Amino acid sequence: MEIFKVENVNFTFAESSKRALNAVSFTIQQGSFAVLFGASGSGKTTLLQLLKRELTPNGKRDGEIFYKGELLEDIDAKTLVSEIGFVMQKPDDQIVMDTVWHELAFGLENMGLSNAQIRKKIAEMTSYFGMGDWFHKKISELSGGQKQLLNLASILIMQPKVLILDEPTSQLDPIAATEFMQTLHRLHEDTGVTIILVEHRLEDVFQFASDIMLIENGSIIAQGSPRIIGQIVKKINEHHIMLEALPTATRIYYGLSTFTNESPITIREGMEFIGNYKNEIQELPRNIIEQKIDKPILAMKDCWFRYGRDFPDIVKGVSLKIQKGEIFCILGGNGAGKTTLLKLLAGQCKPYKGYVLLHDKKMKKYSMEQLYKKNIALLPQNPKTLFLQSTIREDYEVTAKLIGFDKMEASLQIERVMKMLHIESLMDMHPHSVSGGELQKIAIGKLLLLQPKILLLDEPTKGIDVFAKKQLQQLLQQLRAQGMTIIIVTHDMDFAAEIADCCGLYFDGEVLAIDVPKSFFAQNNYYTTAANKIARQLYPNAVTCEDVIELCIANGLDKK
Amino acid sequence: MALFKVNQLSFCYPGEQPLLKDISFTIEEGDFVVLCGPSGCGKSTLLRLFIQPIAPIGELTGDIYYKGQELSQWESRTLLEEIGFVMQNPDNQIVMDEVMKEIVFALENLGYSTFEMRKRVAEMVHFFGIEHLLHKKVAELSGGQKQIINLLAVLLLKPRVLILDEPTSQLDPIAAKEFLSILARLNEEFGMTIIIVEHRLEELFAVADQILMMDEGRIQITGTSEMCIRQVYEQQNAIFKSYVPSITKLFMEMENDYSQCMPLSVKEGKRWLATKNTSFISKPMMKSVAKQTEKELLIEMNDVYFQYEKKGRFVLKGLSLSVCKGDFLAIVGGNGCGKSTLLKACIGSIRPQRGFVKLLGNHTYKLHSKELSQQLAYLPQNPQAYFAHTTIEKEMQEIVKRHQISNGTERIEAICKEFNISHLLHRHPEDCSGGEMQRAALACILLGNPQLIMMDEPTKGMDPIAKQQFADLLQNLHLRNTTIIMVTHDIEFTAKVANSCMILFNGEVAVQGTPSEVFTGNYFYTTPFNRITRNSCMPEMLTVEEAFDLWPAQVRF
Amino acid sequence: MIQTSSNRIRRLIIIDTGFRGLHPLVQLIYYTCMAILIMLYNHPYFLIICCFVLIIVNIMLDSWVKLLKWMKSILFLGGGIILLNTFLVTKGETVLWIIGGRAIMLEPLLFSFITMLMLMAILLLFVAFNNTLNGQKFLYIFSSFFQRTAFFTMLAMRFVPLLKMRLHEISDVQRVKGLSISHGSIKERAQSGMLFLQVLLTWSLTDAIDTADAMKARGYGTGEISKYKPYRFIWKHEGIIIGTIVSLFGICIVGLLLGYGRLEIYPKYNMPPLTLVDALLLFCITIISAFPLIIEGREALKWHYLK
Amino acid sequence: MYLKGFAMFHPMVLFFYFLLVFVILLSTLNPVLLGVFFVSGVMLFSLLHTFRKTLSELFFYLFVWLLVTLAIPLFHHNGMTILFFLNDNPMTLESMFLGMAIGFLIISFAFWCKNYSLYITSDKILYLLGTIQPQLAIWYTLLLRFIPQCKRNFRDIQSTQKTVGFYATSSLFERLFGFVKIIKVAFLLSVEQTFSQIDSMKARGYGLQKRTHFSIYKFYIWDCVCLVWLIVIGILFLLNFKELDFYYEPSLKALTLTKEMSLLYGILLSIGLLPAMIEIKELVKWKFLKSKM
Repeated sequence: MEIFKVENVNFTFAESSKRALNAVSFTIQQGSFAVLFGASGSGKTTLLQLLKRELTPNGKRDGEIFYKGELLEDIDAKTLVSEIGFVMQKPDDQIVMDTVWHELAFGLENMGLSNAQIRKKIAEMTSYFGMGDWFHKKISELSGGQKQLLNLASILIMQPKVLILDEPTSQLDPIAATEFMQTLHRLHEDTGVTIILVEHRLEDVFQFASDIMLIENGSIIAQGSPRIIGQIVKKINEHHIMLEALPTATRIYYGLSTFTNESPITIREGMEFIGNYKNEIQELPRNIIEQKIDKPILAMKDCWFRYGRDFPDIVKGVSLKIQKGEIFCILGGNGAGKTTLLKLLAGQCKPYKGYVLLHDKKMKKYSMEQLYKKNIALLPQNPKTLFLQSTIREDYEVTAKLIGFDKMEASLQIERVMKMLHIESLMDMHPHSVSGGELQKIAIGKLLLLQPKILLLDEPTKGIDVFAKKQLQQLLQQLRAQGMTIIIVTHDMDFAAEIADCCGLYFDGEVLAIDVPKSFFAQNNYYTTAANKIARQLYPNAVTCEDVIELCIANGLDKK
Repeated sequence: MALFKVNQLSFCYPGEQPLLKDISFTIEEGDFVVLCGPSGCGKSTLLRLFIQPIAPIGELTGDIYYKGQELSQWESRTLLEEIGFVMQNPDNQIVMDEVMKEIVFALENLGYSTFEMRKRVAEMVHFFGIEHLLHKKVAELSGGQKQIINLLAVLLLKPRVLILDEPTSQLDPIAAKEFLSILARLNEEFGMTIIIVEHRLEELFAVADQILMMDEGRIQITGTSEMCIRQVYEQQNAIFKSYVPSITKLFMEMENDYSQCMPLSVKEGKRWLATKNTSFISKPMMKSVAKQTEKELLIEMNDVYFQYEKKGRFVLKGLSLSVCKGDFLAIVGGNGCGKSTLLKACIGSIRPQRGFVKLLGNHTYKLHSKELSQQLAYLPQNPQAYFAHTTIEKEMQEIVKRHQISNGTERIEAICKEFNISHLLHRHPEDCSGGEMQRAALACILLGNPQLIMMDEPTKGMDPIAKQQFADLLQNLHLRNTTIIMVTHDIEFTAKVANSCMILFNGEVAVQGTPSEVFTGNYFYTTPFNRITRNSCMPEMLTVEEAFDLWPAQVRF
Repeated sequence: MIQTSSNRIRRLIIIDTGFRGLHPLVQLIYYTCMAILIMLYNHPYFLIICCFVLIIVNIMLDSWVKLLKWMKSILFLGGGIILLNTFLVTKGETVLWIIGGRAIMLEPLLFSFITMLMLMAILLLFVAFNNTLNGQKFLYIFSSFFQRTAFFTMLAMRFVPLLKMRLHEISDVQRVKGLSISHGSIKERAQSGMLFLQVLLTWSLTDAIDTADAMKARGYGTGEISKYKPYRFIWKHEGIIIGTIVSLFGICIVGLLLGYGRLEIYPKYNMPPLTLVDALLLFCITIISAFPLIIEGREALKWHYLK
Repeated sequence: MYLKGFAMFHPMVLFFYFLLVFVILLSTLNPVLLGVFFVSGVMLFSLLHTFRKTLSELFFYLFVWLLVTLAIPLFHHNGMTILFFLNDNPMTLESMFLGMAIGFLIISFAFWCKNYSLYITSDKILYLLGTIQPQLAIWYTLLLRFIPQCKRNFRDIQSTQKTVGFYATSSLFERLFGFVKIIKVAFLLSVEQTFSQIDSMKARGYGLQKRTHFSIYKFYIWDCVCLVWLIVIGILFLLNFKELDFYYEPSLKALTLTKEMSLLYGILLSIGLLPAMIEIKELVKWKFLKSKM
């Protein structure tokens, strides 16, 4: 029986005139695992919020939403609260209490349960999730992944029938994200709870999902099982941007053929599928950019850093050279280090042993002004911290003034940047009110006003959708073409594989194995892109989806 | 092309019955193979034959091909790197005292450079996300973590095949699930071939590509999980029936058209049940709980506090509990909730910092071992700790002597018959398999017919058959009005045997009651079968057996 | 954020800063040099200075609590030596005074005093050694000289906790069975103790078989063994330090060979005035012994200025 | 979470205990009481911290003490016995004593505050609040999480702004202005977070009905005993306040140690030493257990 039934719902926010949702209608069966995806700003979140009555934003809504066959409005608040659970995007922002056990108890307290009942529920929950050892911890001591797990647990403890998650993993690093998804899957298997999930990274969700919905500016344009969703989207538009969001295996499949039977979705299936291609040609005739070995623009000579005298070393004797005009990616897992390394490169921290060379001159010797005016620019992990003014335009103007442009030139520069990034429409908004991808863009815009020679980016792809990612990628390549040196610290292997000229693996305070992406990922056995995992038996050097597709086409099918 | 090809393989240890009798099968690259069978049927031996360096000595006929070539033809180094092996007991395989040293151990042996090691460790660690473990001492890790470390150590050699011998038998359910999910990922994402011996097949049936069911040194049944199960039921093979997940059992027993797909997981089970909307006989009374009041109190705990070191947290925290004569109490709970500590307190090997533990009214930690041994008996987690003498017979005689039991020899014979361990009497305990040892230990314990038995994780690493027998045994002990306290992770087992049970949670009692009371309410911490039956057309129940007698007649054919 | 997190880390692992942060080899060299020098030099000036510096070193490496514990015993011992030596030994010529018809000589007094100083210095060194160069590091250096021995030491270190754990379990179980080492007559206790050991042995052995298999399965003894090096040796840094220490040490030894820095007590004690060379040697020794101080100081300054 | 020894008592009891201590400490300047609480406070502190730390603390407070003792007479000239004149201000013995007393008061107060903060942690305060008024507790926690959040944001923004021209201006005014801006934005960010926290509160049914309040604290018999004991002493103290009260000028009150007075002092001392005693018992017990295990 269907647990949710949405009949052509329209929604418009109070302040805006444009419809956030129009004529959305779908049904969700009990015990199914539904995944929504779509570009950010397409109204996914709004839709979810409509399903969770307490969170419904104020605005005008028509059309009906049925929960278990009766109107959402008619059900009494208490059942609704406990039966529909909602997990939000940011781990930190939904934790209310300051200790784990209290956070778990919170919901039940609101339900007015007795102490004994609460204790029992908490007990079984922690036993199930194996949280026993961090049960007494303070929230501030938890890692992002743990926080999100805690959120999940503190929702589940109210025994919901439906679980709604809004991009739960977008703020997590890949490992934590995968773990979270595994947990979610296990939960679904064990308890058969209905799950409605909005997600950008479909790679590890797809195999669990029972049906997929693609939502585009306010209406659901495609709906179907994971294996056929691709076709449906393709029918609508051959090169729909959201095809990029599909798992690698699927993308390769559609890249290679227009077969109409079911597509592979897991890596393993991908391997089997690739298996019927020949592998005579291992290499693609590519014009590899020859590494011009001139003086490095930025170099580290074994640098050691820690945050205080009796703290552990975070950077342990890193030395690396970064050539002018290349895109250098520093990859690595979660935990302390990568960001610190970037700070060292940006001159925000000073190594206590070793030194950083910028244009063959020690970093120490530069004044703040020399360093940050027309020289180095750093995009922090949270771009919001870049903006002080109330609108983006103001902020840009202030920055321009600071660089020392006169009115005339300032406006010219701002124009240039706007054109470059297509952010004309955003200029008069408040910096905090734009979506993740857009924020990323305007932040880079602001940095570009400073006309840096070196651009440092900290986790630029965190929590942004495929579309924004593609744009960012193009932008960075464009900048590189203009001779800018770009250094990126990221978890996102696929992104790195796409754009980097050079990758380094950061581990335990050292940068190991600096190499061009191709051989970098080819050497790695476990820490490598999905495409490479799929293809490594046949074409060990193919690291991106495109490589694989081209190679396959070049080789052709294996007759036998 | 087949990765492994075994044909007419047979093997016997020198001067014994042949253990493996012409076994032949093939394993494709990238398969997930599960090998199961009752303990002592030669699974482990078969596995070890694949690993050159530790292959058992004995006469071996038939041959094993690896990638089309005789196993013996390959040079040892390649085999070492390409075939990884993980064993049963996490503790016994760890060589070094620090995690980092431990995982690079193999690399060191094969003479890799430090840089290469660091690189491999780095990418591995990034894949599994275990930075926080790297610099720890091995002694600080939990069992699950240890086993994962073992796996990593093997994976660092970039093997093509993983061979695992009951890797999860020593772990608690959560850790086991985690471990298995890692295996599944390895198989999914790297197409790694995995050959695993397991007893707990609930999760594995869903992921396995091929299942080899083995008994008496022969491969009885093979095929995909679904095929296997069907065959099992066609042959009415009692041994392998016990391996089948509960919901599937119900399906096979009750479903009259086999056409529809067989439910292997809870989710599928729910779906299947949803199709049946038949009226059920209303639930009968649960196992009657005897009144606590008029029975004499055996063990009494009054809010007990205990911690192992000064700054450490309390392992027992205001725990109160009372066990009366004739109870069968099962204590369940997550890791580190203080279950084992509680037992320790009961047998008085620790002294609580606050509160008291009394056995028949006197403090346990004061009791002399003589008196203690008259009162109660304790079956430890690993029975190796139990046997103090060279043969089981000696052990038993010793006990007879200690308890001044008249007609000792008859007793011994009787008990041996009951536990059918007569053939083991003259063996050294260490020569018996785990299950046998357990049974022997229990027999010894019962010789002194104690009024109170305590058991720590008795079902750990037992195969389903043995478990079934064990359950029956416990039950008729209970009928004989013996008091039993059992600490376990195995909820299904608990639901089957115990008549009262409690969930322990960080050092205090969270819930106590009859299994049905405790578990049916629960959402997560309960048997899979209960999860299936919850808000379905069936009344909530814990075990499939209940379902059998509740199943409406008109459906049965 | 970072503060809190690394605070947590700090609680988990001992952070090696300053002298501890150096490559273990350097530390080892320092300690050996010091030990040798202390052994050889018996001139009170030198010893006194060594002791003084080493005390500061110990305080610096905050091991002074341990130190105090030891100090008591050492002072007691020293006092004992002095008394005995002075009262029993009658060698020497300069008579200080006469007690009960026994001549108390200066020489034995002096001699025992020096011995005491030496003992003290060695002890100080030892304490410092103990809490800078922990087992791991020592083993690390050790293993680069004696591969196998070190390896087996590690094995042992791994198995000690295991054995402990097992012994606990066994004693629990057997206690309930009625065997215990805490009650009953000596004979019984002894017997049960033997039984315990027997059980422990059989158990551990059977498990050790597994371990051996695991090792074999991971290619132990298949050929040349490489070694994982957790500590990095940077010539520019560690090299220089070693260089200085060793050269200073050399100077001191040469000085010794030339006969400085020792004073002969028996038969007749005579204290030669401090020559320039003595002063030089004194200086060298002070530098060597103060090495940890220098390094720590440098560190401290650096952080002071980084802030 | 430090939950051993004295901290094992129920938060309520702890709270009352410290309340009583502070009341007694602050209500009189009785030298004996001051001495009692100074000693017991320092003792407790040294039990909970390393010997080294205690020393350094004491050293610091010694200066404070001297300062106060000297400062008071300088500005406060009542008192009979005049010692000498400092630029024709009389320095009196009484005010000297008063200074000392106040110095002691401050020190012992400081130490007791340290102990207090160690025993009554935020989640205990939370519990206490919760029992009185659940809503209050929640807002308190929100605040608890809000402030550090604010701080962190401030730090982040500042460090980023440094790279995009916060350095540039040299004029103090603009810097100040910038700071204000940064604070504003930091605050804004934190507020955004708080809003979504409130959302998640609503999503979990906050304010639907009267909340219950889950706690991991139990009220044991010994808590009860302790509480009664505290109350008794409180009453005793109030009854004998007259005798206990002490004045320094015009001339020192005579300190008469009658039998019952000394008994009273003894009782008050017992209050002061209670936690220390318990901690010591703990220590001893562990010594003993060590030898057993």
